[in-house]
Amino acid sequence: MRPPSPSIVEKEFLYNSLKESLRIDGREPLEMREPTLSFGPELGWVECSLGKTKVIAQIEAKIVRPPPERPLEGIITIHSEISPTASSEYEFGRTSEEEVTITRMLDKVLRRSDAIDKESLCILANQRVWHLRLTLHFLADAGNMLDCACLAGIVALKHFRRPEVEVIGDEITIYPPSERAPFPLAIHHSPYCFTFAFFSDATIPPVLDPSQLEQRLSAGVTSIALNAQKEICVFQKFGGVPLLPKDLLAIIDIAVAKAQGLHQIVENRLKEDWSSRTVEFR
Amino acid sequence: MSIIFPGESAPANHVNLKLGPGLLQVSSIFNDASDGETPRKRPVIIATKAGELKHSVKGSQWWIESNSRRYVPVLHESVVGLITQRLGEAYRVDIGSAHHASLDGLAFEGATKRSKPNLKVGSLVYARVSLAHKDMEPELECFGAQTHKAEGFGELKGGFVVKCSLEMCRCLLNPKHFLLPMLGRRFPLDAAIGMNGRVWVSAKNVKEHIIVSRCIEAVDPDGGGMNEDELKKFLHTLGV
Amino acid sequence: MISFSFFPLPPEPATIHESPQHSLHASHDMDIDLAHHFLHDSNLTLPGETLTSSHAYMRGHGTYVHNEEVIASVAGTIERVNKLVTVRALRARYNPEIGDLVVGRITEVQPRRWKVDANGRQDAVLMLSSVNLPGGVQRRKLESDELQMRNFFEEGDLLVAEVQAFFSDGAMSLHTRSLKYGKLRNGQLVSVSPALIRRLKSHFISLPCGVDLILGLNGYIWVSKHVKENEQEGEEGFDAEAVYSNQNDEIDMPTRSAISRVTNIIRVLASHFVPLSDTIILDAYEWAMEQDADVSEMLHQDNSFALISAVRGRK
Amino acid sequence: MEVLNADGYRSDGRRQFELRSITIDLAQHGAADGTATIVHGLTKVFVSVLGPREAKLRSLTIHDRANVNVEVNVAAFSSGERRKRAKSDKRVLEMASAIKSTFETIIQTNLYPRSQIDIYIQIIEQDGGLLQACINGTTLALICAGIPLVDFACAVTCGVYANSPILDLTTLEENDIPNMTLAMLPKTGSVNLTAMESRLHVDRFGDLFEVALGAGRVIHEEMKLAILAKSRMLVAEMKTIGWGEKDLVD
Repeated sequence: MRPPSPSIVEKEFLYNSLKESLRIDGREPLEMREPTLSFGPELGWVECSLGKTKVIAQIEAKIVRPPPERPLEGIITIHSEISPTASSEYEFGRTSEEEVTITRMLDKVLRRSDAIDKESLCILANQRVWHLRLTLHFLADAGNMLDCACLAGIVALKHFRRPEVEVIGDEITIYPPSERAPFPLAIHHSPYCFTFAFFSDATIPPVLDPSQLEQRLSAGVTSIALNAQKEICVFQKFGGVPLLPKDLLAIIDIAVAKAQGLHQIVENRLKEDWSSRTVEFR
Repeated sequence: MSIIFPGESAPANHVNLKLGPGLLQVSSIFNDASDGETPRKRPVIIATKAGELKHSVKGSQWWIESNSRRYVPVLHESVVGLITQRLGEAYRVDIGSAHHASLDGLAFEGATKRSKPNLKVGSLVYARVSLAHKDMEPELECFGAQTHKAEGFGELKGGFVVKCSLEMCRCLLNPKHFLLPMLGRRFPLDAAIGMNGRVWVSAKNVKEHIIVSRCIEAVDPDGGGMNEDELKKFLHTLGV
Repeated sequence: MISFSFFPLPPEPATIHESPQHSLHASHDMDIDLAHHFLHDSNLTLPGETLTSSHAYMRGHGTYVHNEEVIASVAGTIERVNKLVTVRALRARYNPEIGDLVVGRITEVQPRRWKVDANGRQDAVLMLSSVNLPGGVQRRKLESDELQMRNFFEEGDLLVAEVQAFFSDGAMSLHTRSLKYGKLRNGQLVSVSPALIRRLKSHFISLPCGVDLILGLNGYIWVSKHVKENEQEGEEGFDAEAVYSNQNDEIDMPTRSAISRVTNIIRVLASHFVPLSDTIILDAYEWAMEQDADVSEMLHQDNSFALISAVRGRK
Repeated sequence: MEVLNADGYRSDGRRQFELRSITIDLAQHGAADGTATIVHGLTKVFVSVLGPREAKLRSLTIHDRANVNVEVNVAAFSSGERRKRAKSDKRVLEMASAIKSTFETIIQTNLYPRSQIDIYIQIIEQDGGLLQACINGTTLALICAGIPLVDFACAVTCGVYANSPILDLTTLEENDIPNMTLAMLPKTGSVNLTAMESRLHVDRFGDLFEVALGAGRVIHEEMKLAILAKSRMLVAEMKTIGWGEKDLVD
């Protein structure tokens, strides 16, 4: 049973409160919910939550024979199915529009943007390469699962370590973590995604990281994925209220500022987790 | 306070026993070897929900206090409903239960064929459950059972609606609970508390609405679960 | 839902617009607004074009108001009637008005009502209370009628009716409570753009060549065998079997070829966007008879052009 | 592959800001309410619009506006090597949902409650600028169908090579340089759609938008000319065989 659209009371209240730049959960219009990242026992397992929106990302690696057309590159596949556990809006089997957007965005942000160096995943040209499989599980949708999923994906990739591999001639030996320290992935840059919700009433300012009610009552969202080096990997505004170029440039600048902050939070969290992990090796 | 789990039997027996939510009477065969007779069937009360077993002073009424979010309609309970569809005379209302309830166009105080309230899809109503049966769709009415007067029922305009757990609604309705009096001392406020986990709040300005909704979410056992002094500190941080 | 597709018609005269490469410069000094000066010579307009200020004029169909300006929302001709400005789209879905005569097809049978496809924005509704019931025109509706609705109309049936009212969301409510309305038989349906059918004194037309026409304002046209005056169901002799029977009468060959000839004429006229009226169809029919061209060849490119120029010549 | 050679020519002989040739055919096909074929260089798209009409699934209807439904079908032969795309190809589904949300704000859907507007897009040939052709084709087909729009939606692709913008890219250029598809509303000069999935520094966006909006206006001109030509032709047809006054009651 699809959740009913919001009531007129909620609609009017949200528009009035946003006109006074007040949000229901007390945030500033351009304030993102503080992400909480908790890491699992193995490396490459992270549970990322923005407020009540929660996504688990998990990476597995295995060695496979590369396809003939790309013998020198590793393979990265992303699996992101939204099940009804996230919210009753999603049904099994039927791909919802939200799932198409999220799946495509993950593909653009994590794969097409060459965030991970694929050549470094090659063990033995057209013999053996690493196949990284990133799986995302959507646990709760309290709005903006897109940013949460992208964040979980990139953090999992940065947190993952693959076993050390040695190649002599065409003989490959793989060292388990207990013998040799596992190897981090070669990451060129780490893109983060920021979603802004816009409203048909021009007097209402755009809102960063919309909650579920804001997302449902918005007249279109714009997503920008960029890294801390001010390079935009994805700029996606599909319809919604038309904007003047100067407004678009304005939210780009906001996203650039936010990217620095988020990058810092992620790096600190990773250091914290890494230091608490004792990886003993003989 | 005794916690009971589904399947456990409850020591409830009274001449005219009344069972509340979460308790079920089952007749189970007892081969009571002690008195050597043939096994007799003795009614046993077992719990079907996990929660705290409670009974009235005289022990005639027993029920289980548990928390959930899915509302099961109960006769004469007041609920906050959302109009989802208009079918000719009647409205279909979403009250968060398994089925949509139906609200007749004339079930309002002083409504006649000609003059009846014109509710739009998406408007909120405060209504009383007039029919609650497990095999039938629940029905609502917007007037008191005995007095047929509005008694606050009808369309809810303006204000804001907060979703919370069912136990929170029961606390809000309990006059001894600290939340509403504490807020009432700070600014005037009126609220329509639906037993179905939805509370309609109306205050003077937007800021106060937000404070009330955040407090309810903070005190909600499912949410922050704050007690009185934690809430005082929280209100302080909100600058009230 | 049964939908109609045309006999493969010759494409309309070339509507292909070519723009050779060199003329396309996105340089900033592109000031000659070619389309602009076209706009001024005719009263045509396009979506997004500002018509007037909203203080001077009231906005009608096909326009909207933004920042005190009346702006067109469809491509079509501008009509200014004293203080009201409207834009009539050249080709659009049927825009119903009360009293319009429409031809429709039953798509669904629902409790106490039928859903009718009348080329509108939504399916029209024909209430059981708005049809003539067998056994006298004034009979009250009985419970049993509700159970045997398919004896009157069922899915796929064609009917002619009149628009009597609109529902809150704009859907049409039809009625067939007059003897000239009801189920159609003994003929063929052809669908044209509603813009080609104008309001006439009577939309029931009898052509001398033994063919009857019903020009539905919604663009559905019924071409059928001519029914003589006396055979038509008289006022008192109202018997259900005749009105709601699904049985076609015997139609002889000449009438059949006349019907298909008229239908092809209508298709050719419509594909050239020629507005339809009985005079034009009759002129075309006489011309076609003189050529005694085979009916099926009428749709070929050269024949249809010949027909159009002939009809224009006779005007 | 050299995108722009020394004396400023691109691989297909165009200059930096030059658009490919545009061919628009607004002939009416079959029972659709509005049909349009648009060709940008070698990218050819056929769009047919049906509606507003009764929705097939009553569950999809919305009580206060029309439901816009877009379906994109890519012909297997449309690109270099034959490629049969699965029905659930995410890239095609994303393009369809992008077009749907682009036109949901432009079409005045509140005029047709509980009805459905179907937009079927058939991609016949593709050589870059696919989303651009689909959006321009859909605008034309909607106008031909007489469906009220707030404004035209004019789309163009633009890329950056050696720090300067380039317009209307072919597949080769699209695969080689960072690029973006942008749809704009000429009346207000506002942007309705941006779709970019390649890496580009923040500072490039300023003049990219400006040039793209300029190109959008030029494409707007071409579309206006095509529709006006058809409108004039239809009006002329109706005038020649006017109405006999006697049988007209108005």
